[in-house]
Amino acid sequence: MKRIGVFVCHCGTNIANTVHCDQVAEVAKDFPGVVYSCDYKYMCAEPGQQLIQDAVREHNLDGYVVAACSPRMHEPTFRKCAERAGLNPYMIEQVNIREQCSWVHADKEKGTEKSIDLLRMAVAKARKNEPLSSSTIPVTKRALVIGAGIAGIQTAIDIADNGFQVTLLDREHSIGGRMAQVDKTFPTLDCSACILTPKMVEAAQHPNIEMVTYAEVTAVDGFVGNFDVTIRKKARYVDFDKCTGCGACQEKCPKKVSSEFEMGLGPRKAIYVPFPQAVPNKPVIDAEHCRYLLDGKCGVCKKICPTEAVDYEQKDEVIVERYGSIVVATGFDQFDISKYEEYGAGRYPDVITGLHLERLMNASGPTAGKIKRPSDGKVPEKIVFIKCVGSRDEAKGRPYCSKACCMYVAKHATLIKEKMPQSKSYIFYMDVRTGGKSYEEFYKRTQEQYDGQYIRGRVSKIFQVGDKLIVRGEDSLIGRPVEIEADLVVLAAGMEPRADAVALARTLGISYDQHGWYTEAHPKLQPIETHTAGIYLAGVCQGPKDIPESVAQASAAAVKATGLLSKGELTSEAMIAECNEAVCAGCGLCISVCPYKAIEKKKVSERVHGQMKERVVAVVNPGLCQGCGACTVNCPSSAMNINGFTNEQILAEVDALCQR
Amino acid sequence: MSTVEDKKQTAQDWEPNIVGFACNWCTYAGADLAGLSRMQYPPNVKLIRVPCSGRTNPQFVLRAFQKGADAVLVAGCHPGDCHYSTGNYFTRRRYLLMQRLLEYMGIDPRRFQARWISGSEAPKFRDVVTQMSEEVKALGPNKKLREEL
Amino acid sequence: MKAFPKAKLQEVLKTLASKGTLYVPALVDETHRYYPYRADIQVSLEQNSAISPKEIFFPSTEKIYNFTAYGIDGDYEEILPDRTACVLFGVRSCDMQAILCMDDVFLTRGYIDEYYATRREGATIVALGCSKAGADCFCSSMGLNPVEHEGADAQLYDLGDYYGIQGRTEKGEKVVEALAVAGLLSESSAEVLVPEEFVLQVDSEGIAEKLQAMFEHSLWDQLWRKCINCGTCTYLCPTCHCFDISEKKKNQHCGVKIKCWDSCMFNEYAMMAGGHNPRPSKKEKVRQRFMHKLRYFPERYGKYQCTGCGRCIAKCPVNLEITDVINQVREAKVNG
Amino acid sequence: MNSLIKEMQALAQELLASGEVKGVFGWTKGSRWYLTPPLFIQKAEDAIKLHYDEFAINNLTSLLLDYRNSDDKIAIFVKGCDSRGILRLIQDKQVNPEKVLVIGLPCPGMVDKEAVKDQRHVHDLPLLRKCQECRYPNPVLADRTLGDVQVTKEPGVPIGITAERAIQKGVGSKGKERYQEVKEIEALSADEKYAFWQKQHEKCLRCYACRNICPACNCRECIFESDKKGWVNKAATTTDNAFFGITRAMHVAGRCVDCGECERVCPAGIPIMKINRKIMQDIDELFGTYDAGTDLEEAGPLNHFKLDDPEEFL
Repeated sequence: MKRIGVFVCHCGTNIANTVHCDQVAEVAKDFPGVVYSCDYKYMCAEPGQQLIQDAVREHNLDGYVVAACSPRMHEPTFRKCAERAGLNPYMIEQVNIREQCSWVHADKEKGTEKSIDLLRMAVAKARKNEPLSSSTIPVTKRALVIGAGIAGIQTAIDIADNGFQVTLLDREHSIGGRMAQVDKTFPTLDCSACILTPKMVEAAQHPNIEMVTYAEVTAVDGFVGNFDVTIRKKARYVDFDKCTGCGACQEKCPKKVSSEFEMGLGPRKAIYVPFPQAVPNKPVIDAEHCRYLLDGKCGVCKKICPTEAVDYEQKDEVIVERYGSIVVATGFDQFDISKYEEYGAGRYPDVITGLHLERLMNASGPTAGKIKRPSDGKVPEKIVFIKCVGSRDEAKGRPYCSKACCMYVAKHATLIKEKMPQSKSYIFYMDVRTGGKSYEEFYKRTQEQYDGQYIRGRVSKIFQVGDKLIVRGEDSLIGRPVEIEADLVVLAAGMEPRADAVALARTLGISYDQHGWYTEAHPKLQPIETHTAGIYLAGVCQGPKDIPESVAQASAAAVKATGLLSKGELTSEAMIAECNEAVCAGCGLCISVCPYKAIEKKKVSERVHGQMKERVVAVVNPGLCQGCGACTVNCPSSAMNINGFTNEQILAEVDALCQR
Repeated sequence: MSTVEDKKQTAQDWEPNIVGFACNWCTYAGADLAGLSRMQYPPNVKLIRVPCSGRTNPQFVLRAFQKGADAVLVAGCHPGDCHYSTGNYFTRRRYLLMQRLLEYMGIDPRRFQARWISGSEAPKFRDVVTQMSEEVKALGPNKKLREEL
Repeated sequence: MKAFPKAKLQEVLKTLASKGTLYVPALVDETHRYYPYRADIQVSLEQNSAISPKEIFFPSTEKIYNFTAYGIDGDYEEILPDRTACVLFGVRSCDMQAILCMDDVFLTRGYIDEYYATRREGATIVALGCSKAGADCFCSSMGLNPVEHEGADAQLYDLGDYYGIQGRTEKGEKVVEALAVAGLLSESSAEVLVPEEFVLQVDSEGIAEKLQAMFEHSLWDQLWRKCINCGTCTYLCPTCHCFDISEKKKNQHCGVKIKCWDSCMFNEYAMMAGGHNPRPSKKEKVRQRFMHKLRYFPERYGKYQCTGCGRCIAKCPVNLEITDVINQVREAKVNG
Repeated sequence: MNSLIKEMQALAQELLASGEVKGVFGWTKGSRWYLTPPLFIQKAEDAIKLHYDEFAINNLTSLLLDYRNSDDKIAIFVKGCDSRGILRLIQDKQVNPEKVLVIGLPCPGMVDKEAVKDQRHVHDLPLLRKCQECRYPNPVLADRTLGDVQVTKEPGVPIGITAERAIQKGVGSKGKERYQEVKEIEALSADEKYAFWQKQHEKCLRCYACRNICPACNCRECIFESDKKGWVNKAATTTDNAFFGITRAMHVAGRCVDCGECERVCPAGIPIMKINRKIMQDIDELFGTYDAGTDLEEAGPLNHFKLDDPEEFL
């Protein structure tokens, strides 16, 4: 029989006012297992804790119960006090007779009676406490960053600066992501490449960063501290050690292909570097278009390559690497504007998106920075911008606001006025959202100094007449329909999760919302973590945001990731599930309800009628289990139990509370 | 054995004994907040702290009725708020069935309640507890499923 | 022979009920077992009861003592069953024989089970002769006479429209006398109806001796294959007497000890303290049941522990029939 | 019917002789005309004992649990309702699909043998109530079939050589009213409901026949096995019986395959299916119609959830 001590706290007058603490302590003496019981003014204070420690030694207690405030507040305190007294911290219980008793019941008799019941419950539970300890799991001191846009690059740099190895992985063959396609950035109008490329170079040259581009994650096994990630490196057909990046092959390659990077507005070759500042700045052969790889003809690039770097025999390579933590920074796709037939998107070449305009304005873009109409190359006079295309629109399944469009439309209007003073920009809007530092001032300047005409209203239809685009809408401020003959229409297409975002989420085992944005652990207090320990989020993959926020999240994700790695080992929760293998039938009902995928199956062998037989049982991974207890209820044979909240303990509590 | 132990059974000053299972992250915190705000409510509900409402096994509810509880409350976070992300979704399904099964067995629905009470809904905690105490006091002691020793 | 018309059964039962609690086989909520007599109860004497009368003397759940424990000192207070006299009416030969088997176990060989003894002494057993064999009965094969059994205090004979009655013991005489005083008895020379041949018959001669060499016989490897190891046969069987001790706590100091039925078919039945179980699988459990009925009990008490009441045959979910086992043992070839 | 029995015997004989399986579960002729109890044979020459008729009521699937540890392959004959038990055991990982050869049979509709037990021979044999309410007369899964029955996951009418005899006898005629009795109890007042169930739980002997015959009750060690586990007392008091009844219902909630065996084997005649059907009805209403043991891929209603599940606890 365990020797239990009972310590009833007065909490000054907070408890003593409406509970006879002395009477409670007195009655507790008769509870089975209680060998010492006293009450004192301030249990949590130094003298109180000293009193406890003395009593533990003097009466050689196995555990004790403190009747005081809420365990949510001082359970850690009394656990540390137990440790100092030489007890296992999980041998103690704290019962709440303050917030849930003395403060809420004025009647002193009833308050005392309830305190006695609650104390009897806690003693009944304490008698079934067992010493617990959290186990430690080794952590591989290496991080993986999936997606190498500005968020991924910033995360990788911060992790690397903290002295940890990090792999920066991207599906494209160069890092840079969306931001590389952007010409200028708001509100400073810095040239995007000028602020991005130094970071790309820094990432490329950082000793702690291993860049793995043109590669995809195909499987993630293991758990926090020990993720085994299977990576498929797509064949480049160019040996990067030999290639010097001279670009001769790109000139001579006969096969022209529409460049995805240029949003289809310009050509690229079958062997290509997507944009001049690409990192790594070496070409890759596009297997779907290269004549040699398709039907064995040509081979020009191999012939003229001075360092014989071209190697058609290269195959995809699959590697498995172990990482301690993973940061997901996979960015976004632009909303597919062809879903708006009413705007003629996809039919009229001059109805383009913001990113198309970025490429047209970009000096290294298809039109070397001159804004020309994709249809006939003429310089447009009147340009119409339409905002909230594929955002704030339930009909199209995109109810959310994409946050950055208002600012980049204002930026476009400003830049166009600067480049072509005689042009005129009309911007159809519902609202203008300028929620960033000096955003509002930037927007004011667009209206006042750059003659951006903002029309509050929706556009109902766009149709082509001759070489003009008739934009029919309404101006709700003056309540009249509006019609503009435009030379160019720019739709502010919203942000969408990557097409394969859900597939990656399933591979990683993280959750996602109904649109496909990855779900953070808590929308307000844990925007970086996910419910899967060791996996963090950065950038737009977690939801629409602009570059400053993405960079901020990137650095935050880096701190979270390195925080995990710096400890070298992970202490698991102590109050977690445990499977009684003798009773477990291996039915797997527990696995289906575990939110953390913390339960695996393992084979055990045992003697049955003299022969060794193998059977499957469930086993709990201490690194992942958070002790929620869902498995214990779904397990009919109650083989699963939670240490610290065992079935036997809760039954003892129910019995103690129901005593008459 | 001191007098406080044996409870008087006379009708009008009989007090119901209600067992509550409160999830540590939401309802228990809500109850604490009710205490911090010095709200007043009848002393009949005593909470057993569980890590998640998903830890509350229907067999605990049956055990409470068997050992003489007059009513049982199972309370946890609102679906979506669960600290363990999916705990209360399973609680919701299981107790939608259990609630109907208990009613089917003849237990008065007012004697078993499952409610979502978040960490900030202290007034709601007080109201649920008060309402339950008053209703059950009117109903009288629970004889059903009770163990006679 | 003294007799009373079947039509007057209710009055007979009323007079007997005035002497002490009268248990009669009755049908209540489609369950046919022995209930305390009430005027409106639906007495059912056509067939034997579905649940045996053993629960009258050896109830499935019985409080044996209250206990209190404070730290290391505690005490207990016995709860003996009440001593009021009772009359067990309508017991057939198979059940009467079963009661005698129970008496051997609970009252002989230096071990007296007080609880059983108290109930048994206070009881007067009025046996009832069968006129028609039930679908699963085979008491004649077990050496019993369905028409009468000498062990009863009083014996009723089925005379067609009348029930003949004969007192055998002093308690039985009192019953007959009480009925006579109530003017219910009259003389009848009608023939005693005897059941024609039994559907189920088996030759149980020498089975106990043959089983002594058959512990390892291959018969047991096949027998258990369809059994689901539930406790139906043992809980319906009038001679099964195994029990377990359990307890219920009122609060953390006091509680009550309970004696309750147990079954050799349950896994935990033969579980040793260290976790070893000499009868781990179904084969050993099924073998144990029939060995006990047909060999161990006869070796110890000189009579089969199966009285042919057929209740296990009627309700076994997989129709594992003791008559079939007896036949298989008879035909089994035993070398050496 | 005799041709079907001959086919069964031939198939069993061939399977055992070839060594493809080490044992065959089927039925055999019992000691009386209304009995066709289970049979397990291991030798080819015993195949002649196999029999099949309207009294082969037993669902043999729970007997497979004794072969959890064995590497032998076992063949088992299944009717429609039995096959759902196989699927239940496979989904609960208690039976390895490669270690069991399921042979599907057409079901002629089973007879209520308790009703005909005392007469010598009755010509129009009354159908078991569970067969009148049967919605899955055809096997939902089978490696082989006899009597040209088809395997189908959907509820339907009997197929195969005994089909029109089964339909004529009324198999599935009451399929729509299977929740009828549940509705009757739900209509009672709280006290009437309690009184009804109190009487049933009072009758319970705790012999565990309902648990041991049930394919969904496949734990290695049941919590009711011993009162050392602390859940319930071993004594058959009414409250402990109620605790057992209600807890078992919740354990098989969303897993019970509606085979009705628990109610049939209960020696005290407790209407256990009235509890299981109540839960099935609630599951259909709350989470969408779900028939356990018909689709191997679909997770049970208590093993997954939807964000927009009905909300009653706000």
